[in-house]
Amino acid sequence: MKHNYFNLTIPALKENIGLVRIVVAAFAAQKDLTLPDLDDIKVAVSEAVTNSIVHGYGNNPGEIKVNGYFTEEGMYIEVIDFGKGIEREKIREKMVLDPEDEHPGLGFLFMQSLMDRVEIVPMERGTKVILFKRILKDNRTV
Amino acid sequence: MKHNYFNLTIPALKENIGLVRIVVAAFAAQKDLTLPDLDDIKVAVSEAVTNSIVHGYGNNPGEIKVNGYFTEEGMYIEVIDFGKGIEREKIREKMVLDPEDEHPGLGFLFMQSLMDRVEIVPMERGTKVILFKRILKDNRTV
Amino acid sequence: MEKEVKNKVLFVRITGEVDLKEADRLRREVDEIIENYPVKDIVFNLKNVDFIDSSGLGVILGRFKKIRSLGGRVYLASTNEKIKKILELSGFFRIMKGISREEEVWEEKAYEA
Amino acid sequence: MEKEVKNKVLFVRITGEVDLKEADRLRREVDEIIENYPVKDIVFNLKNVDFIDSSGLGVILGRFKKIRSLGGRVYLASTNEKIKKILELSGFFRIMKGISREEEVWEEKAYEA
Ligand SMILES: Nc1ncnc2c1ncn2[C@@H]1O[C@H](COP(=O)(O)OP(=O)(O)O)[C@@H](O)[C@H]1O
Ligand SMILES: Nc1ncnc2c1ncn2[C@@H]1O[C@H](COP(=O)(O)OP(=O)(O)O)[C@@H](O)[C@H]1O
Repeated sequence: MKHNYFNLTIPALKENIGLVRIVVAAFAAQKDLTLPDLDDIKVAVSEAVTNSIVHGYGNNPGEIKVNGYFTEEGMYIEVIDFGKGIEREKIREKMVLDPEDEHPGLGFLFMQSLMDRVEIVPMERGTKVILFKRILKDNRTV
Repeated sequence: MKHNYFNLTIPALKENIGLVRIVVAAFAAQKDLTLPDLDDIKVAVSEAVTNSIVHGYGNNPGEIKVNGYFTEEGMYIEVIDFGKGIEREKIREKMVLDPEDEHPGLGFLFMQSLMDRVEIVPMERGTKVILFKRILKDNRTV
Repeated sequence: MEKEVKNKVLFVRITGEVDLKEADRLRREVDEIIENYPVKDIVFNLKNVDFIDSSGLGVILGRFKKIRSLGGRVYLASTNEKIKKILELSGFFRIMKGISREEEVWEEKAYEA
Repeated sequence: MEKEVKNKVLFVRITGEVDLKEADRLRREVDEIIENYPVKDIVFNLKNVDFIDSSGLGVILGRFKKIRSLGGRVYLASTNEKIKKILELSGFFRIMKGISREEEVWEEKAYEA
């Protein structure tokens, strides 16, 4: 089989975070990923989409694109918004468990801990987060 | 909530028919559709995507777009391919249960019987099938 | 999917979702048995089918034609609520016999004999 | 989701997927009880949580801060395999006590008294 992919566009609504999880999980399931791997991916994607809704668009209307594709090495998921954009310095300075609000700054921590690679790409307008999960050769069925 | 929608693009691979079913079912589940309604929608969408792969692209590579959106009246699902295009006369002449091959011509019959409206739009290049399922006002939760 | 041949009757117990992807596999596996075992009739047990569309039904129809041309019969057993509507729409029950449990095939065959 | 207040302990039994959408509801419902009943401690029972992300954990953390400022405690009960990794990564067990069953909260409180 040719390497599979999907491109999904949805409005930035909290109703759609679960939808994206389902799409990504169904896509990932085409390869023999382990259940813990699938759970990791679901959390990471959920964090990225939530960030686009909450931070990118500040809960205002907007569009989110989610792209998935397989390569020889594994699975990539891109989460893209066209919102206010990320301030580079925000990413690292965040400390866990001592926030002013209820966003404990766990989003990127989870993405980084659960995926094999995370790339944050500030765009001219908005933010692209690239998540990568390695798939072991032995697991590759499709 | 603003009327929700999704736009999905995938390669025309038989692995993706199930993926589309999952996406459409998860999307439809945002409204209080009945389980039989969900089953109807899954079959109709499956037929349309299968047709794009088998007839539109003749099992050759190509891309399929699936769009879903809600209106006041119900849910629309569009299945679009950029393949060889449909011959209008093929649609009605087909008889059930007496085919030469194993495509018993049930696809459009199922779509028409299971959805509240089916529109086949021949495009300059390819085919667009529009499926509509009514959602009763009382059922609308989102 | 589970297959069993008993007294020249092939039992095909289909599970899960049968779309174009699974239909290819189903066709291959059933045909392989028909060619290698003395099969006269087929019982498709649909109890555990969660989803089936015209691709899946096409495989059943194709086997029906093959078996009928050899003088055999095809039975649809244990259809469930999820796929009931689709089966009724298909008109299959006009040409294949529906039975509620697999075992009923023996009564059918006794009657036939 | 199920809530119960017993001896000033609020038991919150969370079910399903807790993302941003559900987190809003969880926050509202728990806060409403805290404001209207004499709640000192909270036990979040996570046994039937299929999914939780930082939005869901954020609600628990927010309730933790509220309850702690009032001199109470927060317990995390019956965490399951699916969410174990995320909870460990969160560092929550450094500030909230994990118990394997809800009932253990009574032993904890006896010790405390
Ligand atoms: N898509 C985005 N657009 C703009 N800013 C973002 C985006 N994602 C993250 N950020 C910024 O990065 C910070 C850290 O994000 P994260 O680690 O997920 O923690 P939290 O969401 O809890 O603040 C956010 O507070 C926000 O300022
Ligand atoms: N996307 C499509 N592109 C081109 N032709 C199509 C497409 N969908 C359907 N058709 C044509 O319409 C016919 C009827 O389709 P259908 O009712 O689904 O039955 P079947 O697929 O079993 O032939 C097909 O045989 C084909 O010729």
